[in-house]
Amino acid sequence: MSECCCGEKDIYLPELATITRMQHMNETELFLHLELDSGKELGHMPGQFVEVSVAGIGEAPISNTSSPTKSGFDLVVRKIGRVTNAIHAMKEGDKLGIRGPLGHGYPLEDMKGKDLVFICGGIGLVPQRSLINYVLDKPEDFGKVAILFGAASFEQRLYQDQLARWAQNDKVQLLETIDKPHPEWSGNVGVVTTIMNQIDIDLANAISLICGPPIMYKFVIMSLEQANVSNENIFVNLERRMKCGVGKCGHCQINHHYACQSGPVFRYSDLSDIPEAI
Amino acid sequence: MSIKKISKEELSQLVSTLIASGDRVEGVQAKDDKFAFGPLTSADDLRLDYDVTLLSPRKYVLPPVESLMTFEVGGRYQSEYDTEKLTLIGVHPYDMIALNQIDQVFSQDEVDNHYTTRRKNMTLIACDVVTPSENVFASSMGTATVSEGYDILLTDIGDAYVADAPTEKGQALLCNAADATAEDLAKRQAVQERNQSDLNRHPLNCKIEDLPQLLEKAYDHPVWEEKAASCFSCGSCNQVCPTCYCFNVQDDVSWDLKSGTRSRAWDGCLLENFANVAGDHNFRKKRNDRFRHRLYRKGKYVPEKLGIGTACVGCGRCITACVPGIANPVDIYNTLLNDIKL
Amino acid sequence: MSKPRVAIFDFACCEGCQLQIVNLEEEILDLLGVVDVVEWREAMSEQSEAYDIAIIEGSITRPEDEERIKDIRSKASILIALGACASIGGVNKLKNNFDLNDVKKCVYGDAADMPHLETAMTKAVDEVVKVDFKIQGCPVEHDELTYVLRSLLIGKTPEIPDYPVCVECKAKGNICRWEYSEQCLGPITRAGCGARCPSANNRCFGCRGYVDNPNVDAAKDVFEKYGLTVEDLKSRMVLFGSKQGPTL
Amino acid sequence: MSKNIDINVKHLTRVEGHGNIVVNATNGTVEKVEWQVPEAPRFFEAMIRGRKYDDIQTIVSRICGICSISHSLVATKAVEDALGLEVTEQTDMIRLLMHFSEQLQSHVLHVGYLVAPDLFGAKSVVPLVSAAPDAVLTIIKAHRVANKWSELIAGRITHPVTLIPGGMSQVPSEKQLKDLAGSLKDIVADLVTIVEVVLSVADKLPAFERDTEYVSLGNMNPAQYTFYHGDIVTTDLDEGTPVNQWESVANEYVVAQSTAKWGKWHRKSYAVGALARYNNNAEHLSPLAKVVEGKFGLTKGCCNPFMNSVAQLVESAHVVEKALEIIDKLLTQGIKQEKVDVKPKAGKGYAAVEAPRGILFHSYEFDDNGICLGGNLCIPTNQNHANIQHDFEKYVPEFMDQGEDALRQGLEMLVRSYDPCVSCSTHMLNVEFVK
Ligand SMILES: Cc1cc2nc3c(=O)[nH]c(=O)nc-3n(C[C@H](O)[C@H](O)[C@H](O)COP(=O)(O)OP(=O)(O)OC[C@H]3O[C@@H](n4cnc5c(N)ncnc54)[C@H](O)[C@@H]3O)c2cc1C
Ligand code: SF4
Ligand code: SF4
Ligand code: SF4
Repeated sequence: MSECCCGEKDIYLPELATITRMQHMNETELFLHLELDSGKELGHMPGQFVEVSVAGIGEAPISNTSSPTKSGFDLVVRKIGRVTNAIHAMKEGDKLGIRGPLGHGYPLEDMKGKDLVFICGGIGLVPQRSLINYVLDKPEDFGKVAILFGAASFEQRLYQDQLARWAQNDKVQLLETIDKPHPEWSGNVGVVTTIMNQIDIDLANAISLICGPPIMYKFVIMSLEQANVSNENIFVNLERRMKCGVGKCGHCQINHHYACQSGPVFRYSDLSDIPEAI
Repeated sequence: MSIKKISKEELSQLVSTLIASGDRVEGVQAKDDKFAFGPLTSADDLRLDYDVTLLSPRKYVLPPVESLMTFEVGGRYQSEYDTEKLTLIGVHPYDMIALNQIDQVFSQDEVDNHYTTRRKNMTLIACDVVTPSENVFASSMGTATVSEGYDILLTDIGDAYVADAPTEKGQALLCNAADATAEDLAKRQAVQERNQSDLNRHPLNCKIEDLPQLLEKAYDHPVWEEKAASCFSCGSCNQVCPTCYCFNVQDDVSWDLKSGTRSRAWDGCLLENFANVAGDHNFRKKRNDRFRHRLYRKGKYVPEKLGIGTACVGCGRCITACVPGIANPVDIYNTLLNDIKL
Repeated sequence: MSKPRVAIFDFACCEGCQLQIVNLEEEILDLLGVVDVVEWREAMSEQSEAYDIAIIEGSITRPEDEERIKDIRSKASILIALGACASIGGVNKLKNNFDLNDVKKCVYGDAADMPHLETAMTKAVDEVVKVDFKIQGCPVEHDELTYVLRSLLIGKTPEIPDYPVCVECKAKGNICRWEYSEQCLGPITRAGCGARCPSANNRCFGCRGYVDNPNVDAAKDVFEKYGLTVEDLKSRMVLFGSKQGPTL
Repeated sequence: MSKNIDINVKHLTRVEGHGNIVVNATNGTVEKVEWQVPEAPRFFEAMIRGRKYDDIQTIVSRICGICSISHSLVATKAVEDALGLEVTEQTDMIRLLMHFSEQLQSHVLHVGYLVAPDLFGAKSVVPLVSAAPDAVLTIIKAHRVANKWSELIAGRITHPVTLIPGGMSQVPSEKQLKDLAGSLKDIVADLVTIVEVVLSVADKLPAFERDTEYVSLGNMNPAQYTFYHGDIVTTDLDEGTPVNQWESVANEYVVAQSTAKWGKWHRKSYAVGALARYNNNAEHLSPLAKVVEGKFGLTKGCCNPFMNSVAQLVESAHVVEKALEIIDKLLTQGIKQEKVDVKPKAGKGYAAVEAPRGILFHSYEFDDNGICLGGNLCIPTNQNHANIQHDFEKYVPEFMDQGEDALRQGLEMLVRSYDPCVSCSTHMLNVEFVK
């Protein structure tokens, strides 16, 4: 074994980043703001992700949730396994290994001037936030924005501060729903498809962006198709198991696509003939 | 450079010299009643008349387990590279083509420099097949002969080898050899032509270019369910395949609990948890989903990704390795061909 | 932070798994650098009531053992089953294939009724109390044992293979035992041993228990293909824990 | 000095398995002295019924993790005897190598890890690490070499995987044998160091003697110090007894204080183990073993049970030297993988080998298809139980004046010196003193 090689960059080698701010949003979700120790910006596009390393534990792919218009970058990590547990046990000032930005973000050029409809289930809001904030920071480039957010239960209504801030923006129509009724909740009850008819935007001419738990996609897409949205105007964000994040390890393959390379953001028309996608 | 000829004795001397140099030399040897690549300690052990090796030479470019980096808990990651020089002797054409494919995977888009470092330090001596194995179907896959990737290609013409050395590394080894005569080259061509038709224990009933199109229409065919019913999800078909390259990555710490190693190891898409994510959602939960995935990778996905003919090189290893006897790719493609019109 | 306190206990077994802890040799010193071993009857005289991690070897074969394991469980925050006997019952479970009175008579003859020879159906530890982690094998493997312990010490759930022995066997470049018609259980047995038995030209006996979802139907097909019966398969599968895993 | 004694050691530590010691004396009169074995009985003889001949060694190996090689070897021999299988000279030599590795492994473990703490007045080997680091590291090294040796030949340190009826599934390569020879030559010096360490505290071994019968393998032609071949011999008889008559030697019986069975032959009890082997075969020891013997002044006829640990050190030197001879021979004649072809047939077979802690007997019966109809196993520790009990009965009155603590410690050491493998016998040690 040796430490030298032929000069090319090691695509598996994380660089260090420091957690400069963190906030436990609830028992399972943790917000982190990170800055690269190199002082450089990550340089990501909305929709891209990073591989986060905790040395000794492993790596996990995590979406960038901040707009590249801000310095540093934000992650929201759900506590669900080894790496994510370990991240939850950290404190401000601790260091994480970061590889990225990785993957294919949203095709911003194709969205210019268009109305955007974000349909998010639970933690699916996290990757979308990077684009929402980007769009709101560049209002002249995009049309109106609708944000539909569905939570499984009242307790799981995350990101309330963020949602409240968006709601204040004139460009934004915010619609919320929870799956099960709750005494303190007077808003809409039902899965996210039940509020789609309340959107003020003409769906057929807008771009719809979906991110949420695996079972959500099929139903949302059915509703969009009923509203005459063409598959070219639907974008989905797909999660798969990933080990390398750079198209080598094979885990994230969806039929012939590698989610880490062609995705995680896909134009639905590129997937419609792909049985394993949705 | 012109094509050379080298007698069997001369080759044996060449191998002895390589071994004596102290550099790592590995080649095909007998293992019980089979053959395997392994460290060569004597030129006499080299068996270029073998039929097929148990494991493919992929184990040299992607070892079963390989350290990628060391780390200190809390930060500092340090890459690790394998820079040992290696001469590998006896790679069959189908395995050479498989290596060429993996080369492409690991050097396209983002370059995997762990892979390329190891690969650059290798000298590859290939050889045309002398004895067809019981399950080979390289002729069907267009992989019975090979024209690139090696440093030397040896063809057994009876009393000697014709040796083609397209690279400098290869030429350096053959600098003392005489040129092959027209007669030698004719003999070589005869061997290669024979192999192009005779390495075919399981003939495929279509052209390989037709496979993607066939598979396009075969996603819901009952054959997947039928075969996969007796699949152990043991991944043997993946492990022995020269073109499989998927891997897993794991961290382990040392006893000080402060430093450790991140390493990668062979994985396989047939294994139950290959596409499982946290929260226990498995994107290919059913045996037939995983079983189908492998055959699609070989016949459609990887060929499309790499722009090549096929990602199954017809070595037949998976046929031998599969205990329930269901892994034969030709068997499945031919079954589909019976039912599906191209 | 004080070092976690570890206690090692044995029930009905051959103590071969504890022996593997002794066999860590120099690494024992490393281990002792990061934990306090507070009780370990085979190697030391101290006994303790307070521990964080309890490592259990052996299967539960008597009513009084059930009480003892429940007591240990109540004191430990992490309980690890060490080896086949604790994890899946081990060869001790072969006893369950017979009537218990017959078993006693067979070994002790006329004296079979003496009270201290009382015995019950053999159970794996998790048939009596909750087990947090299992380290499989008869005996456990050095590398897996140390990996699991180190992982737990850094607060990580160890990644234990849930794939068959064939994976490791093939990676080793072995010739499959089925090529010689030997009844290898590798295709359904949990990996982690580096395919020890097939690598020594022997068949896999299944000492590590089965993968979570073994394809027993496929095993039946294979046994039939080789002219064997379901009874043959069953006889192989019960060797290291008759009640464990799928029923045939 | 206390005239009332109440010793009640439950689950004696630093032994393999579970055993209790109960001593009860009032006003200087011993009322109860008992060596109890409360190990959970495991019923191997019952469990092997219905299993095929080629599963037997795999099952019975699990009787004991420490002597799994001996159990596997004796079972394989007994199966071969029943099926009428002959093994080749090469197989025989490789098995001997395997067996020797276990003697070394077990002896170093017993003397180094289990007995040494007593001699140094420590509760375990752990405190010795800081008190005598060099000695401990030397012991660890010897143990590691022995384990690697077992792993090489048996495929695994504990519970061999290379033994099959009729032969060996795998044999070591010449290179592996050469490497093994290298490391064995290497540890000779370490063995000498260990001997010196034990010698420095040998005065802590109590001067206690009780004449008893010593039983082991022996009677070989040409004569040698045997662990694997030969007849059953005893210090009470001049001629050997064939192995297939072992049941008339062991005369097993069941007692209330033990889940393990007891045995007796010419006297009310007999002893097996390193000291028994030594007392029957000492003149055939290797040169280095004779040196060790001389250092401790050990002589044939010794009847101090505490000297068993010393005999183990003597044997450790012996097996290393003998193994080197075998490796030489194997390398000279060449080693190759041999094919084994077994046809099951009905029959009954008997075998004996010397486990590190004493002679071990197995016998099995099979039907035409090689299905086991039943078996009988007699484990060394069982054969020692009665002898330990009788040692206790003599030891307690002799050493009662030392007081309860010293007495307890002496009794614990006495049991440990037999290297009991109570998990074998089923398991062994607890001392109770009742007032
Ligand atoms: C493109 C992408 C973006 C993601 N963005 C976020 C995010 O912003 N916030 C968030 O909380 N989670 C996100 N996830 C999911 C997150 O990666 C997993 O929850 C995480 O990998 C679980 O790792 P673990 O070690 O904690 O869990 P374990 O269950 O212990 O995971 C073990 C191994 O399984 C693999 N694995 C398990 N689950 C997943 C998974 N869902 N995706 C990929 N690999 C997995 C990993 O290789 C991991 O090393 C994203 C996943 C992908 C693919
Ligand atoms: S799929 Fe089978 S035949 Fe094809 S290359 Fe892989 S192992 Fe060889
Ligand atoms: S080798 Fe056969 S049984 Fe094993 S995973 Fe492949 S197809 Fe399934
Ligand atoms: S020998 Fe056993 S473990 Fe190895 S591949 Fe064959 S069936 Fe699997």
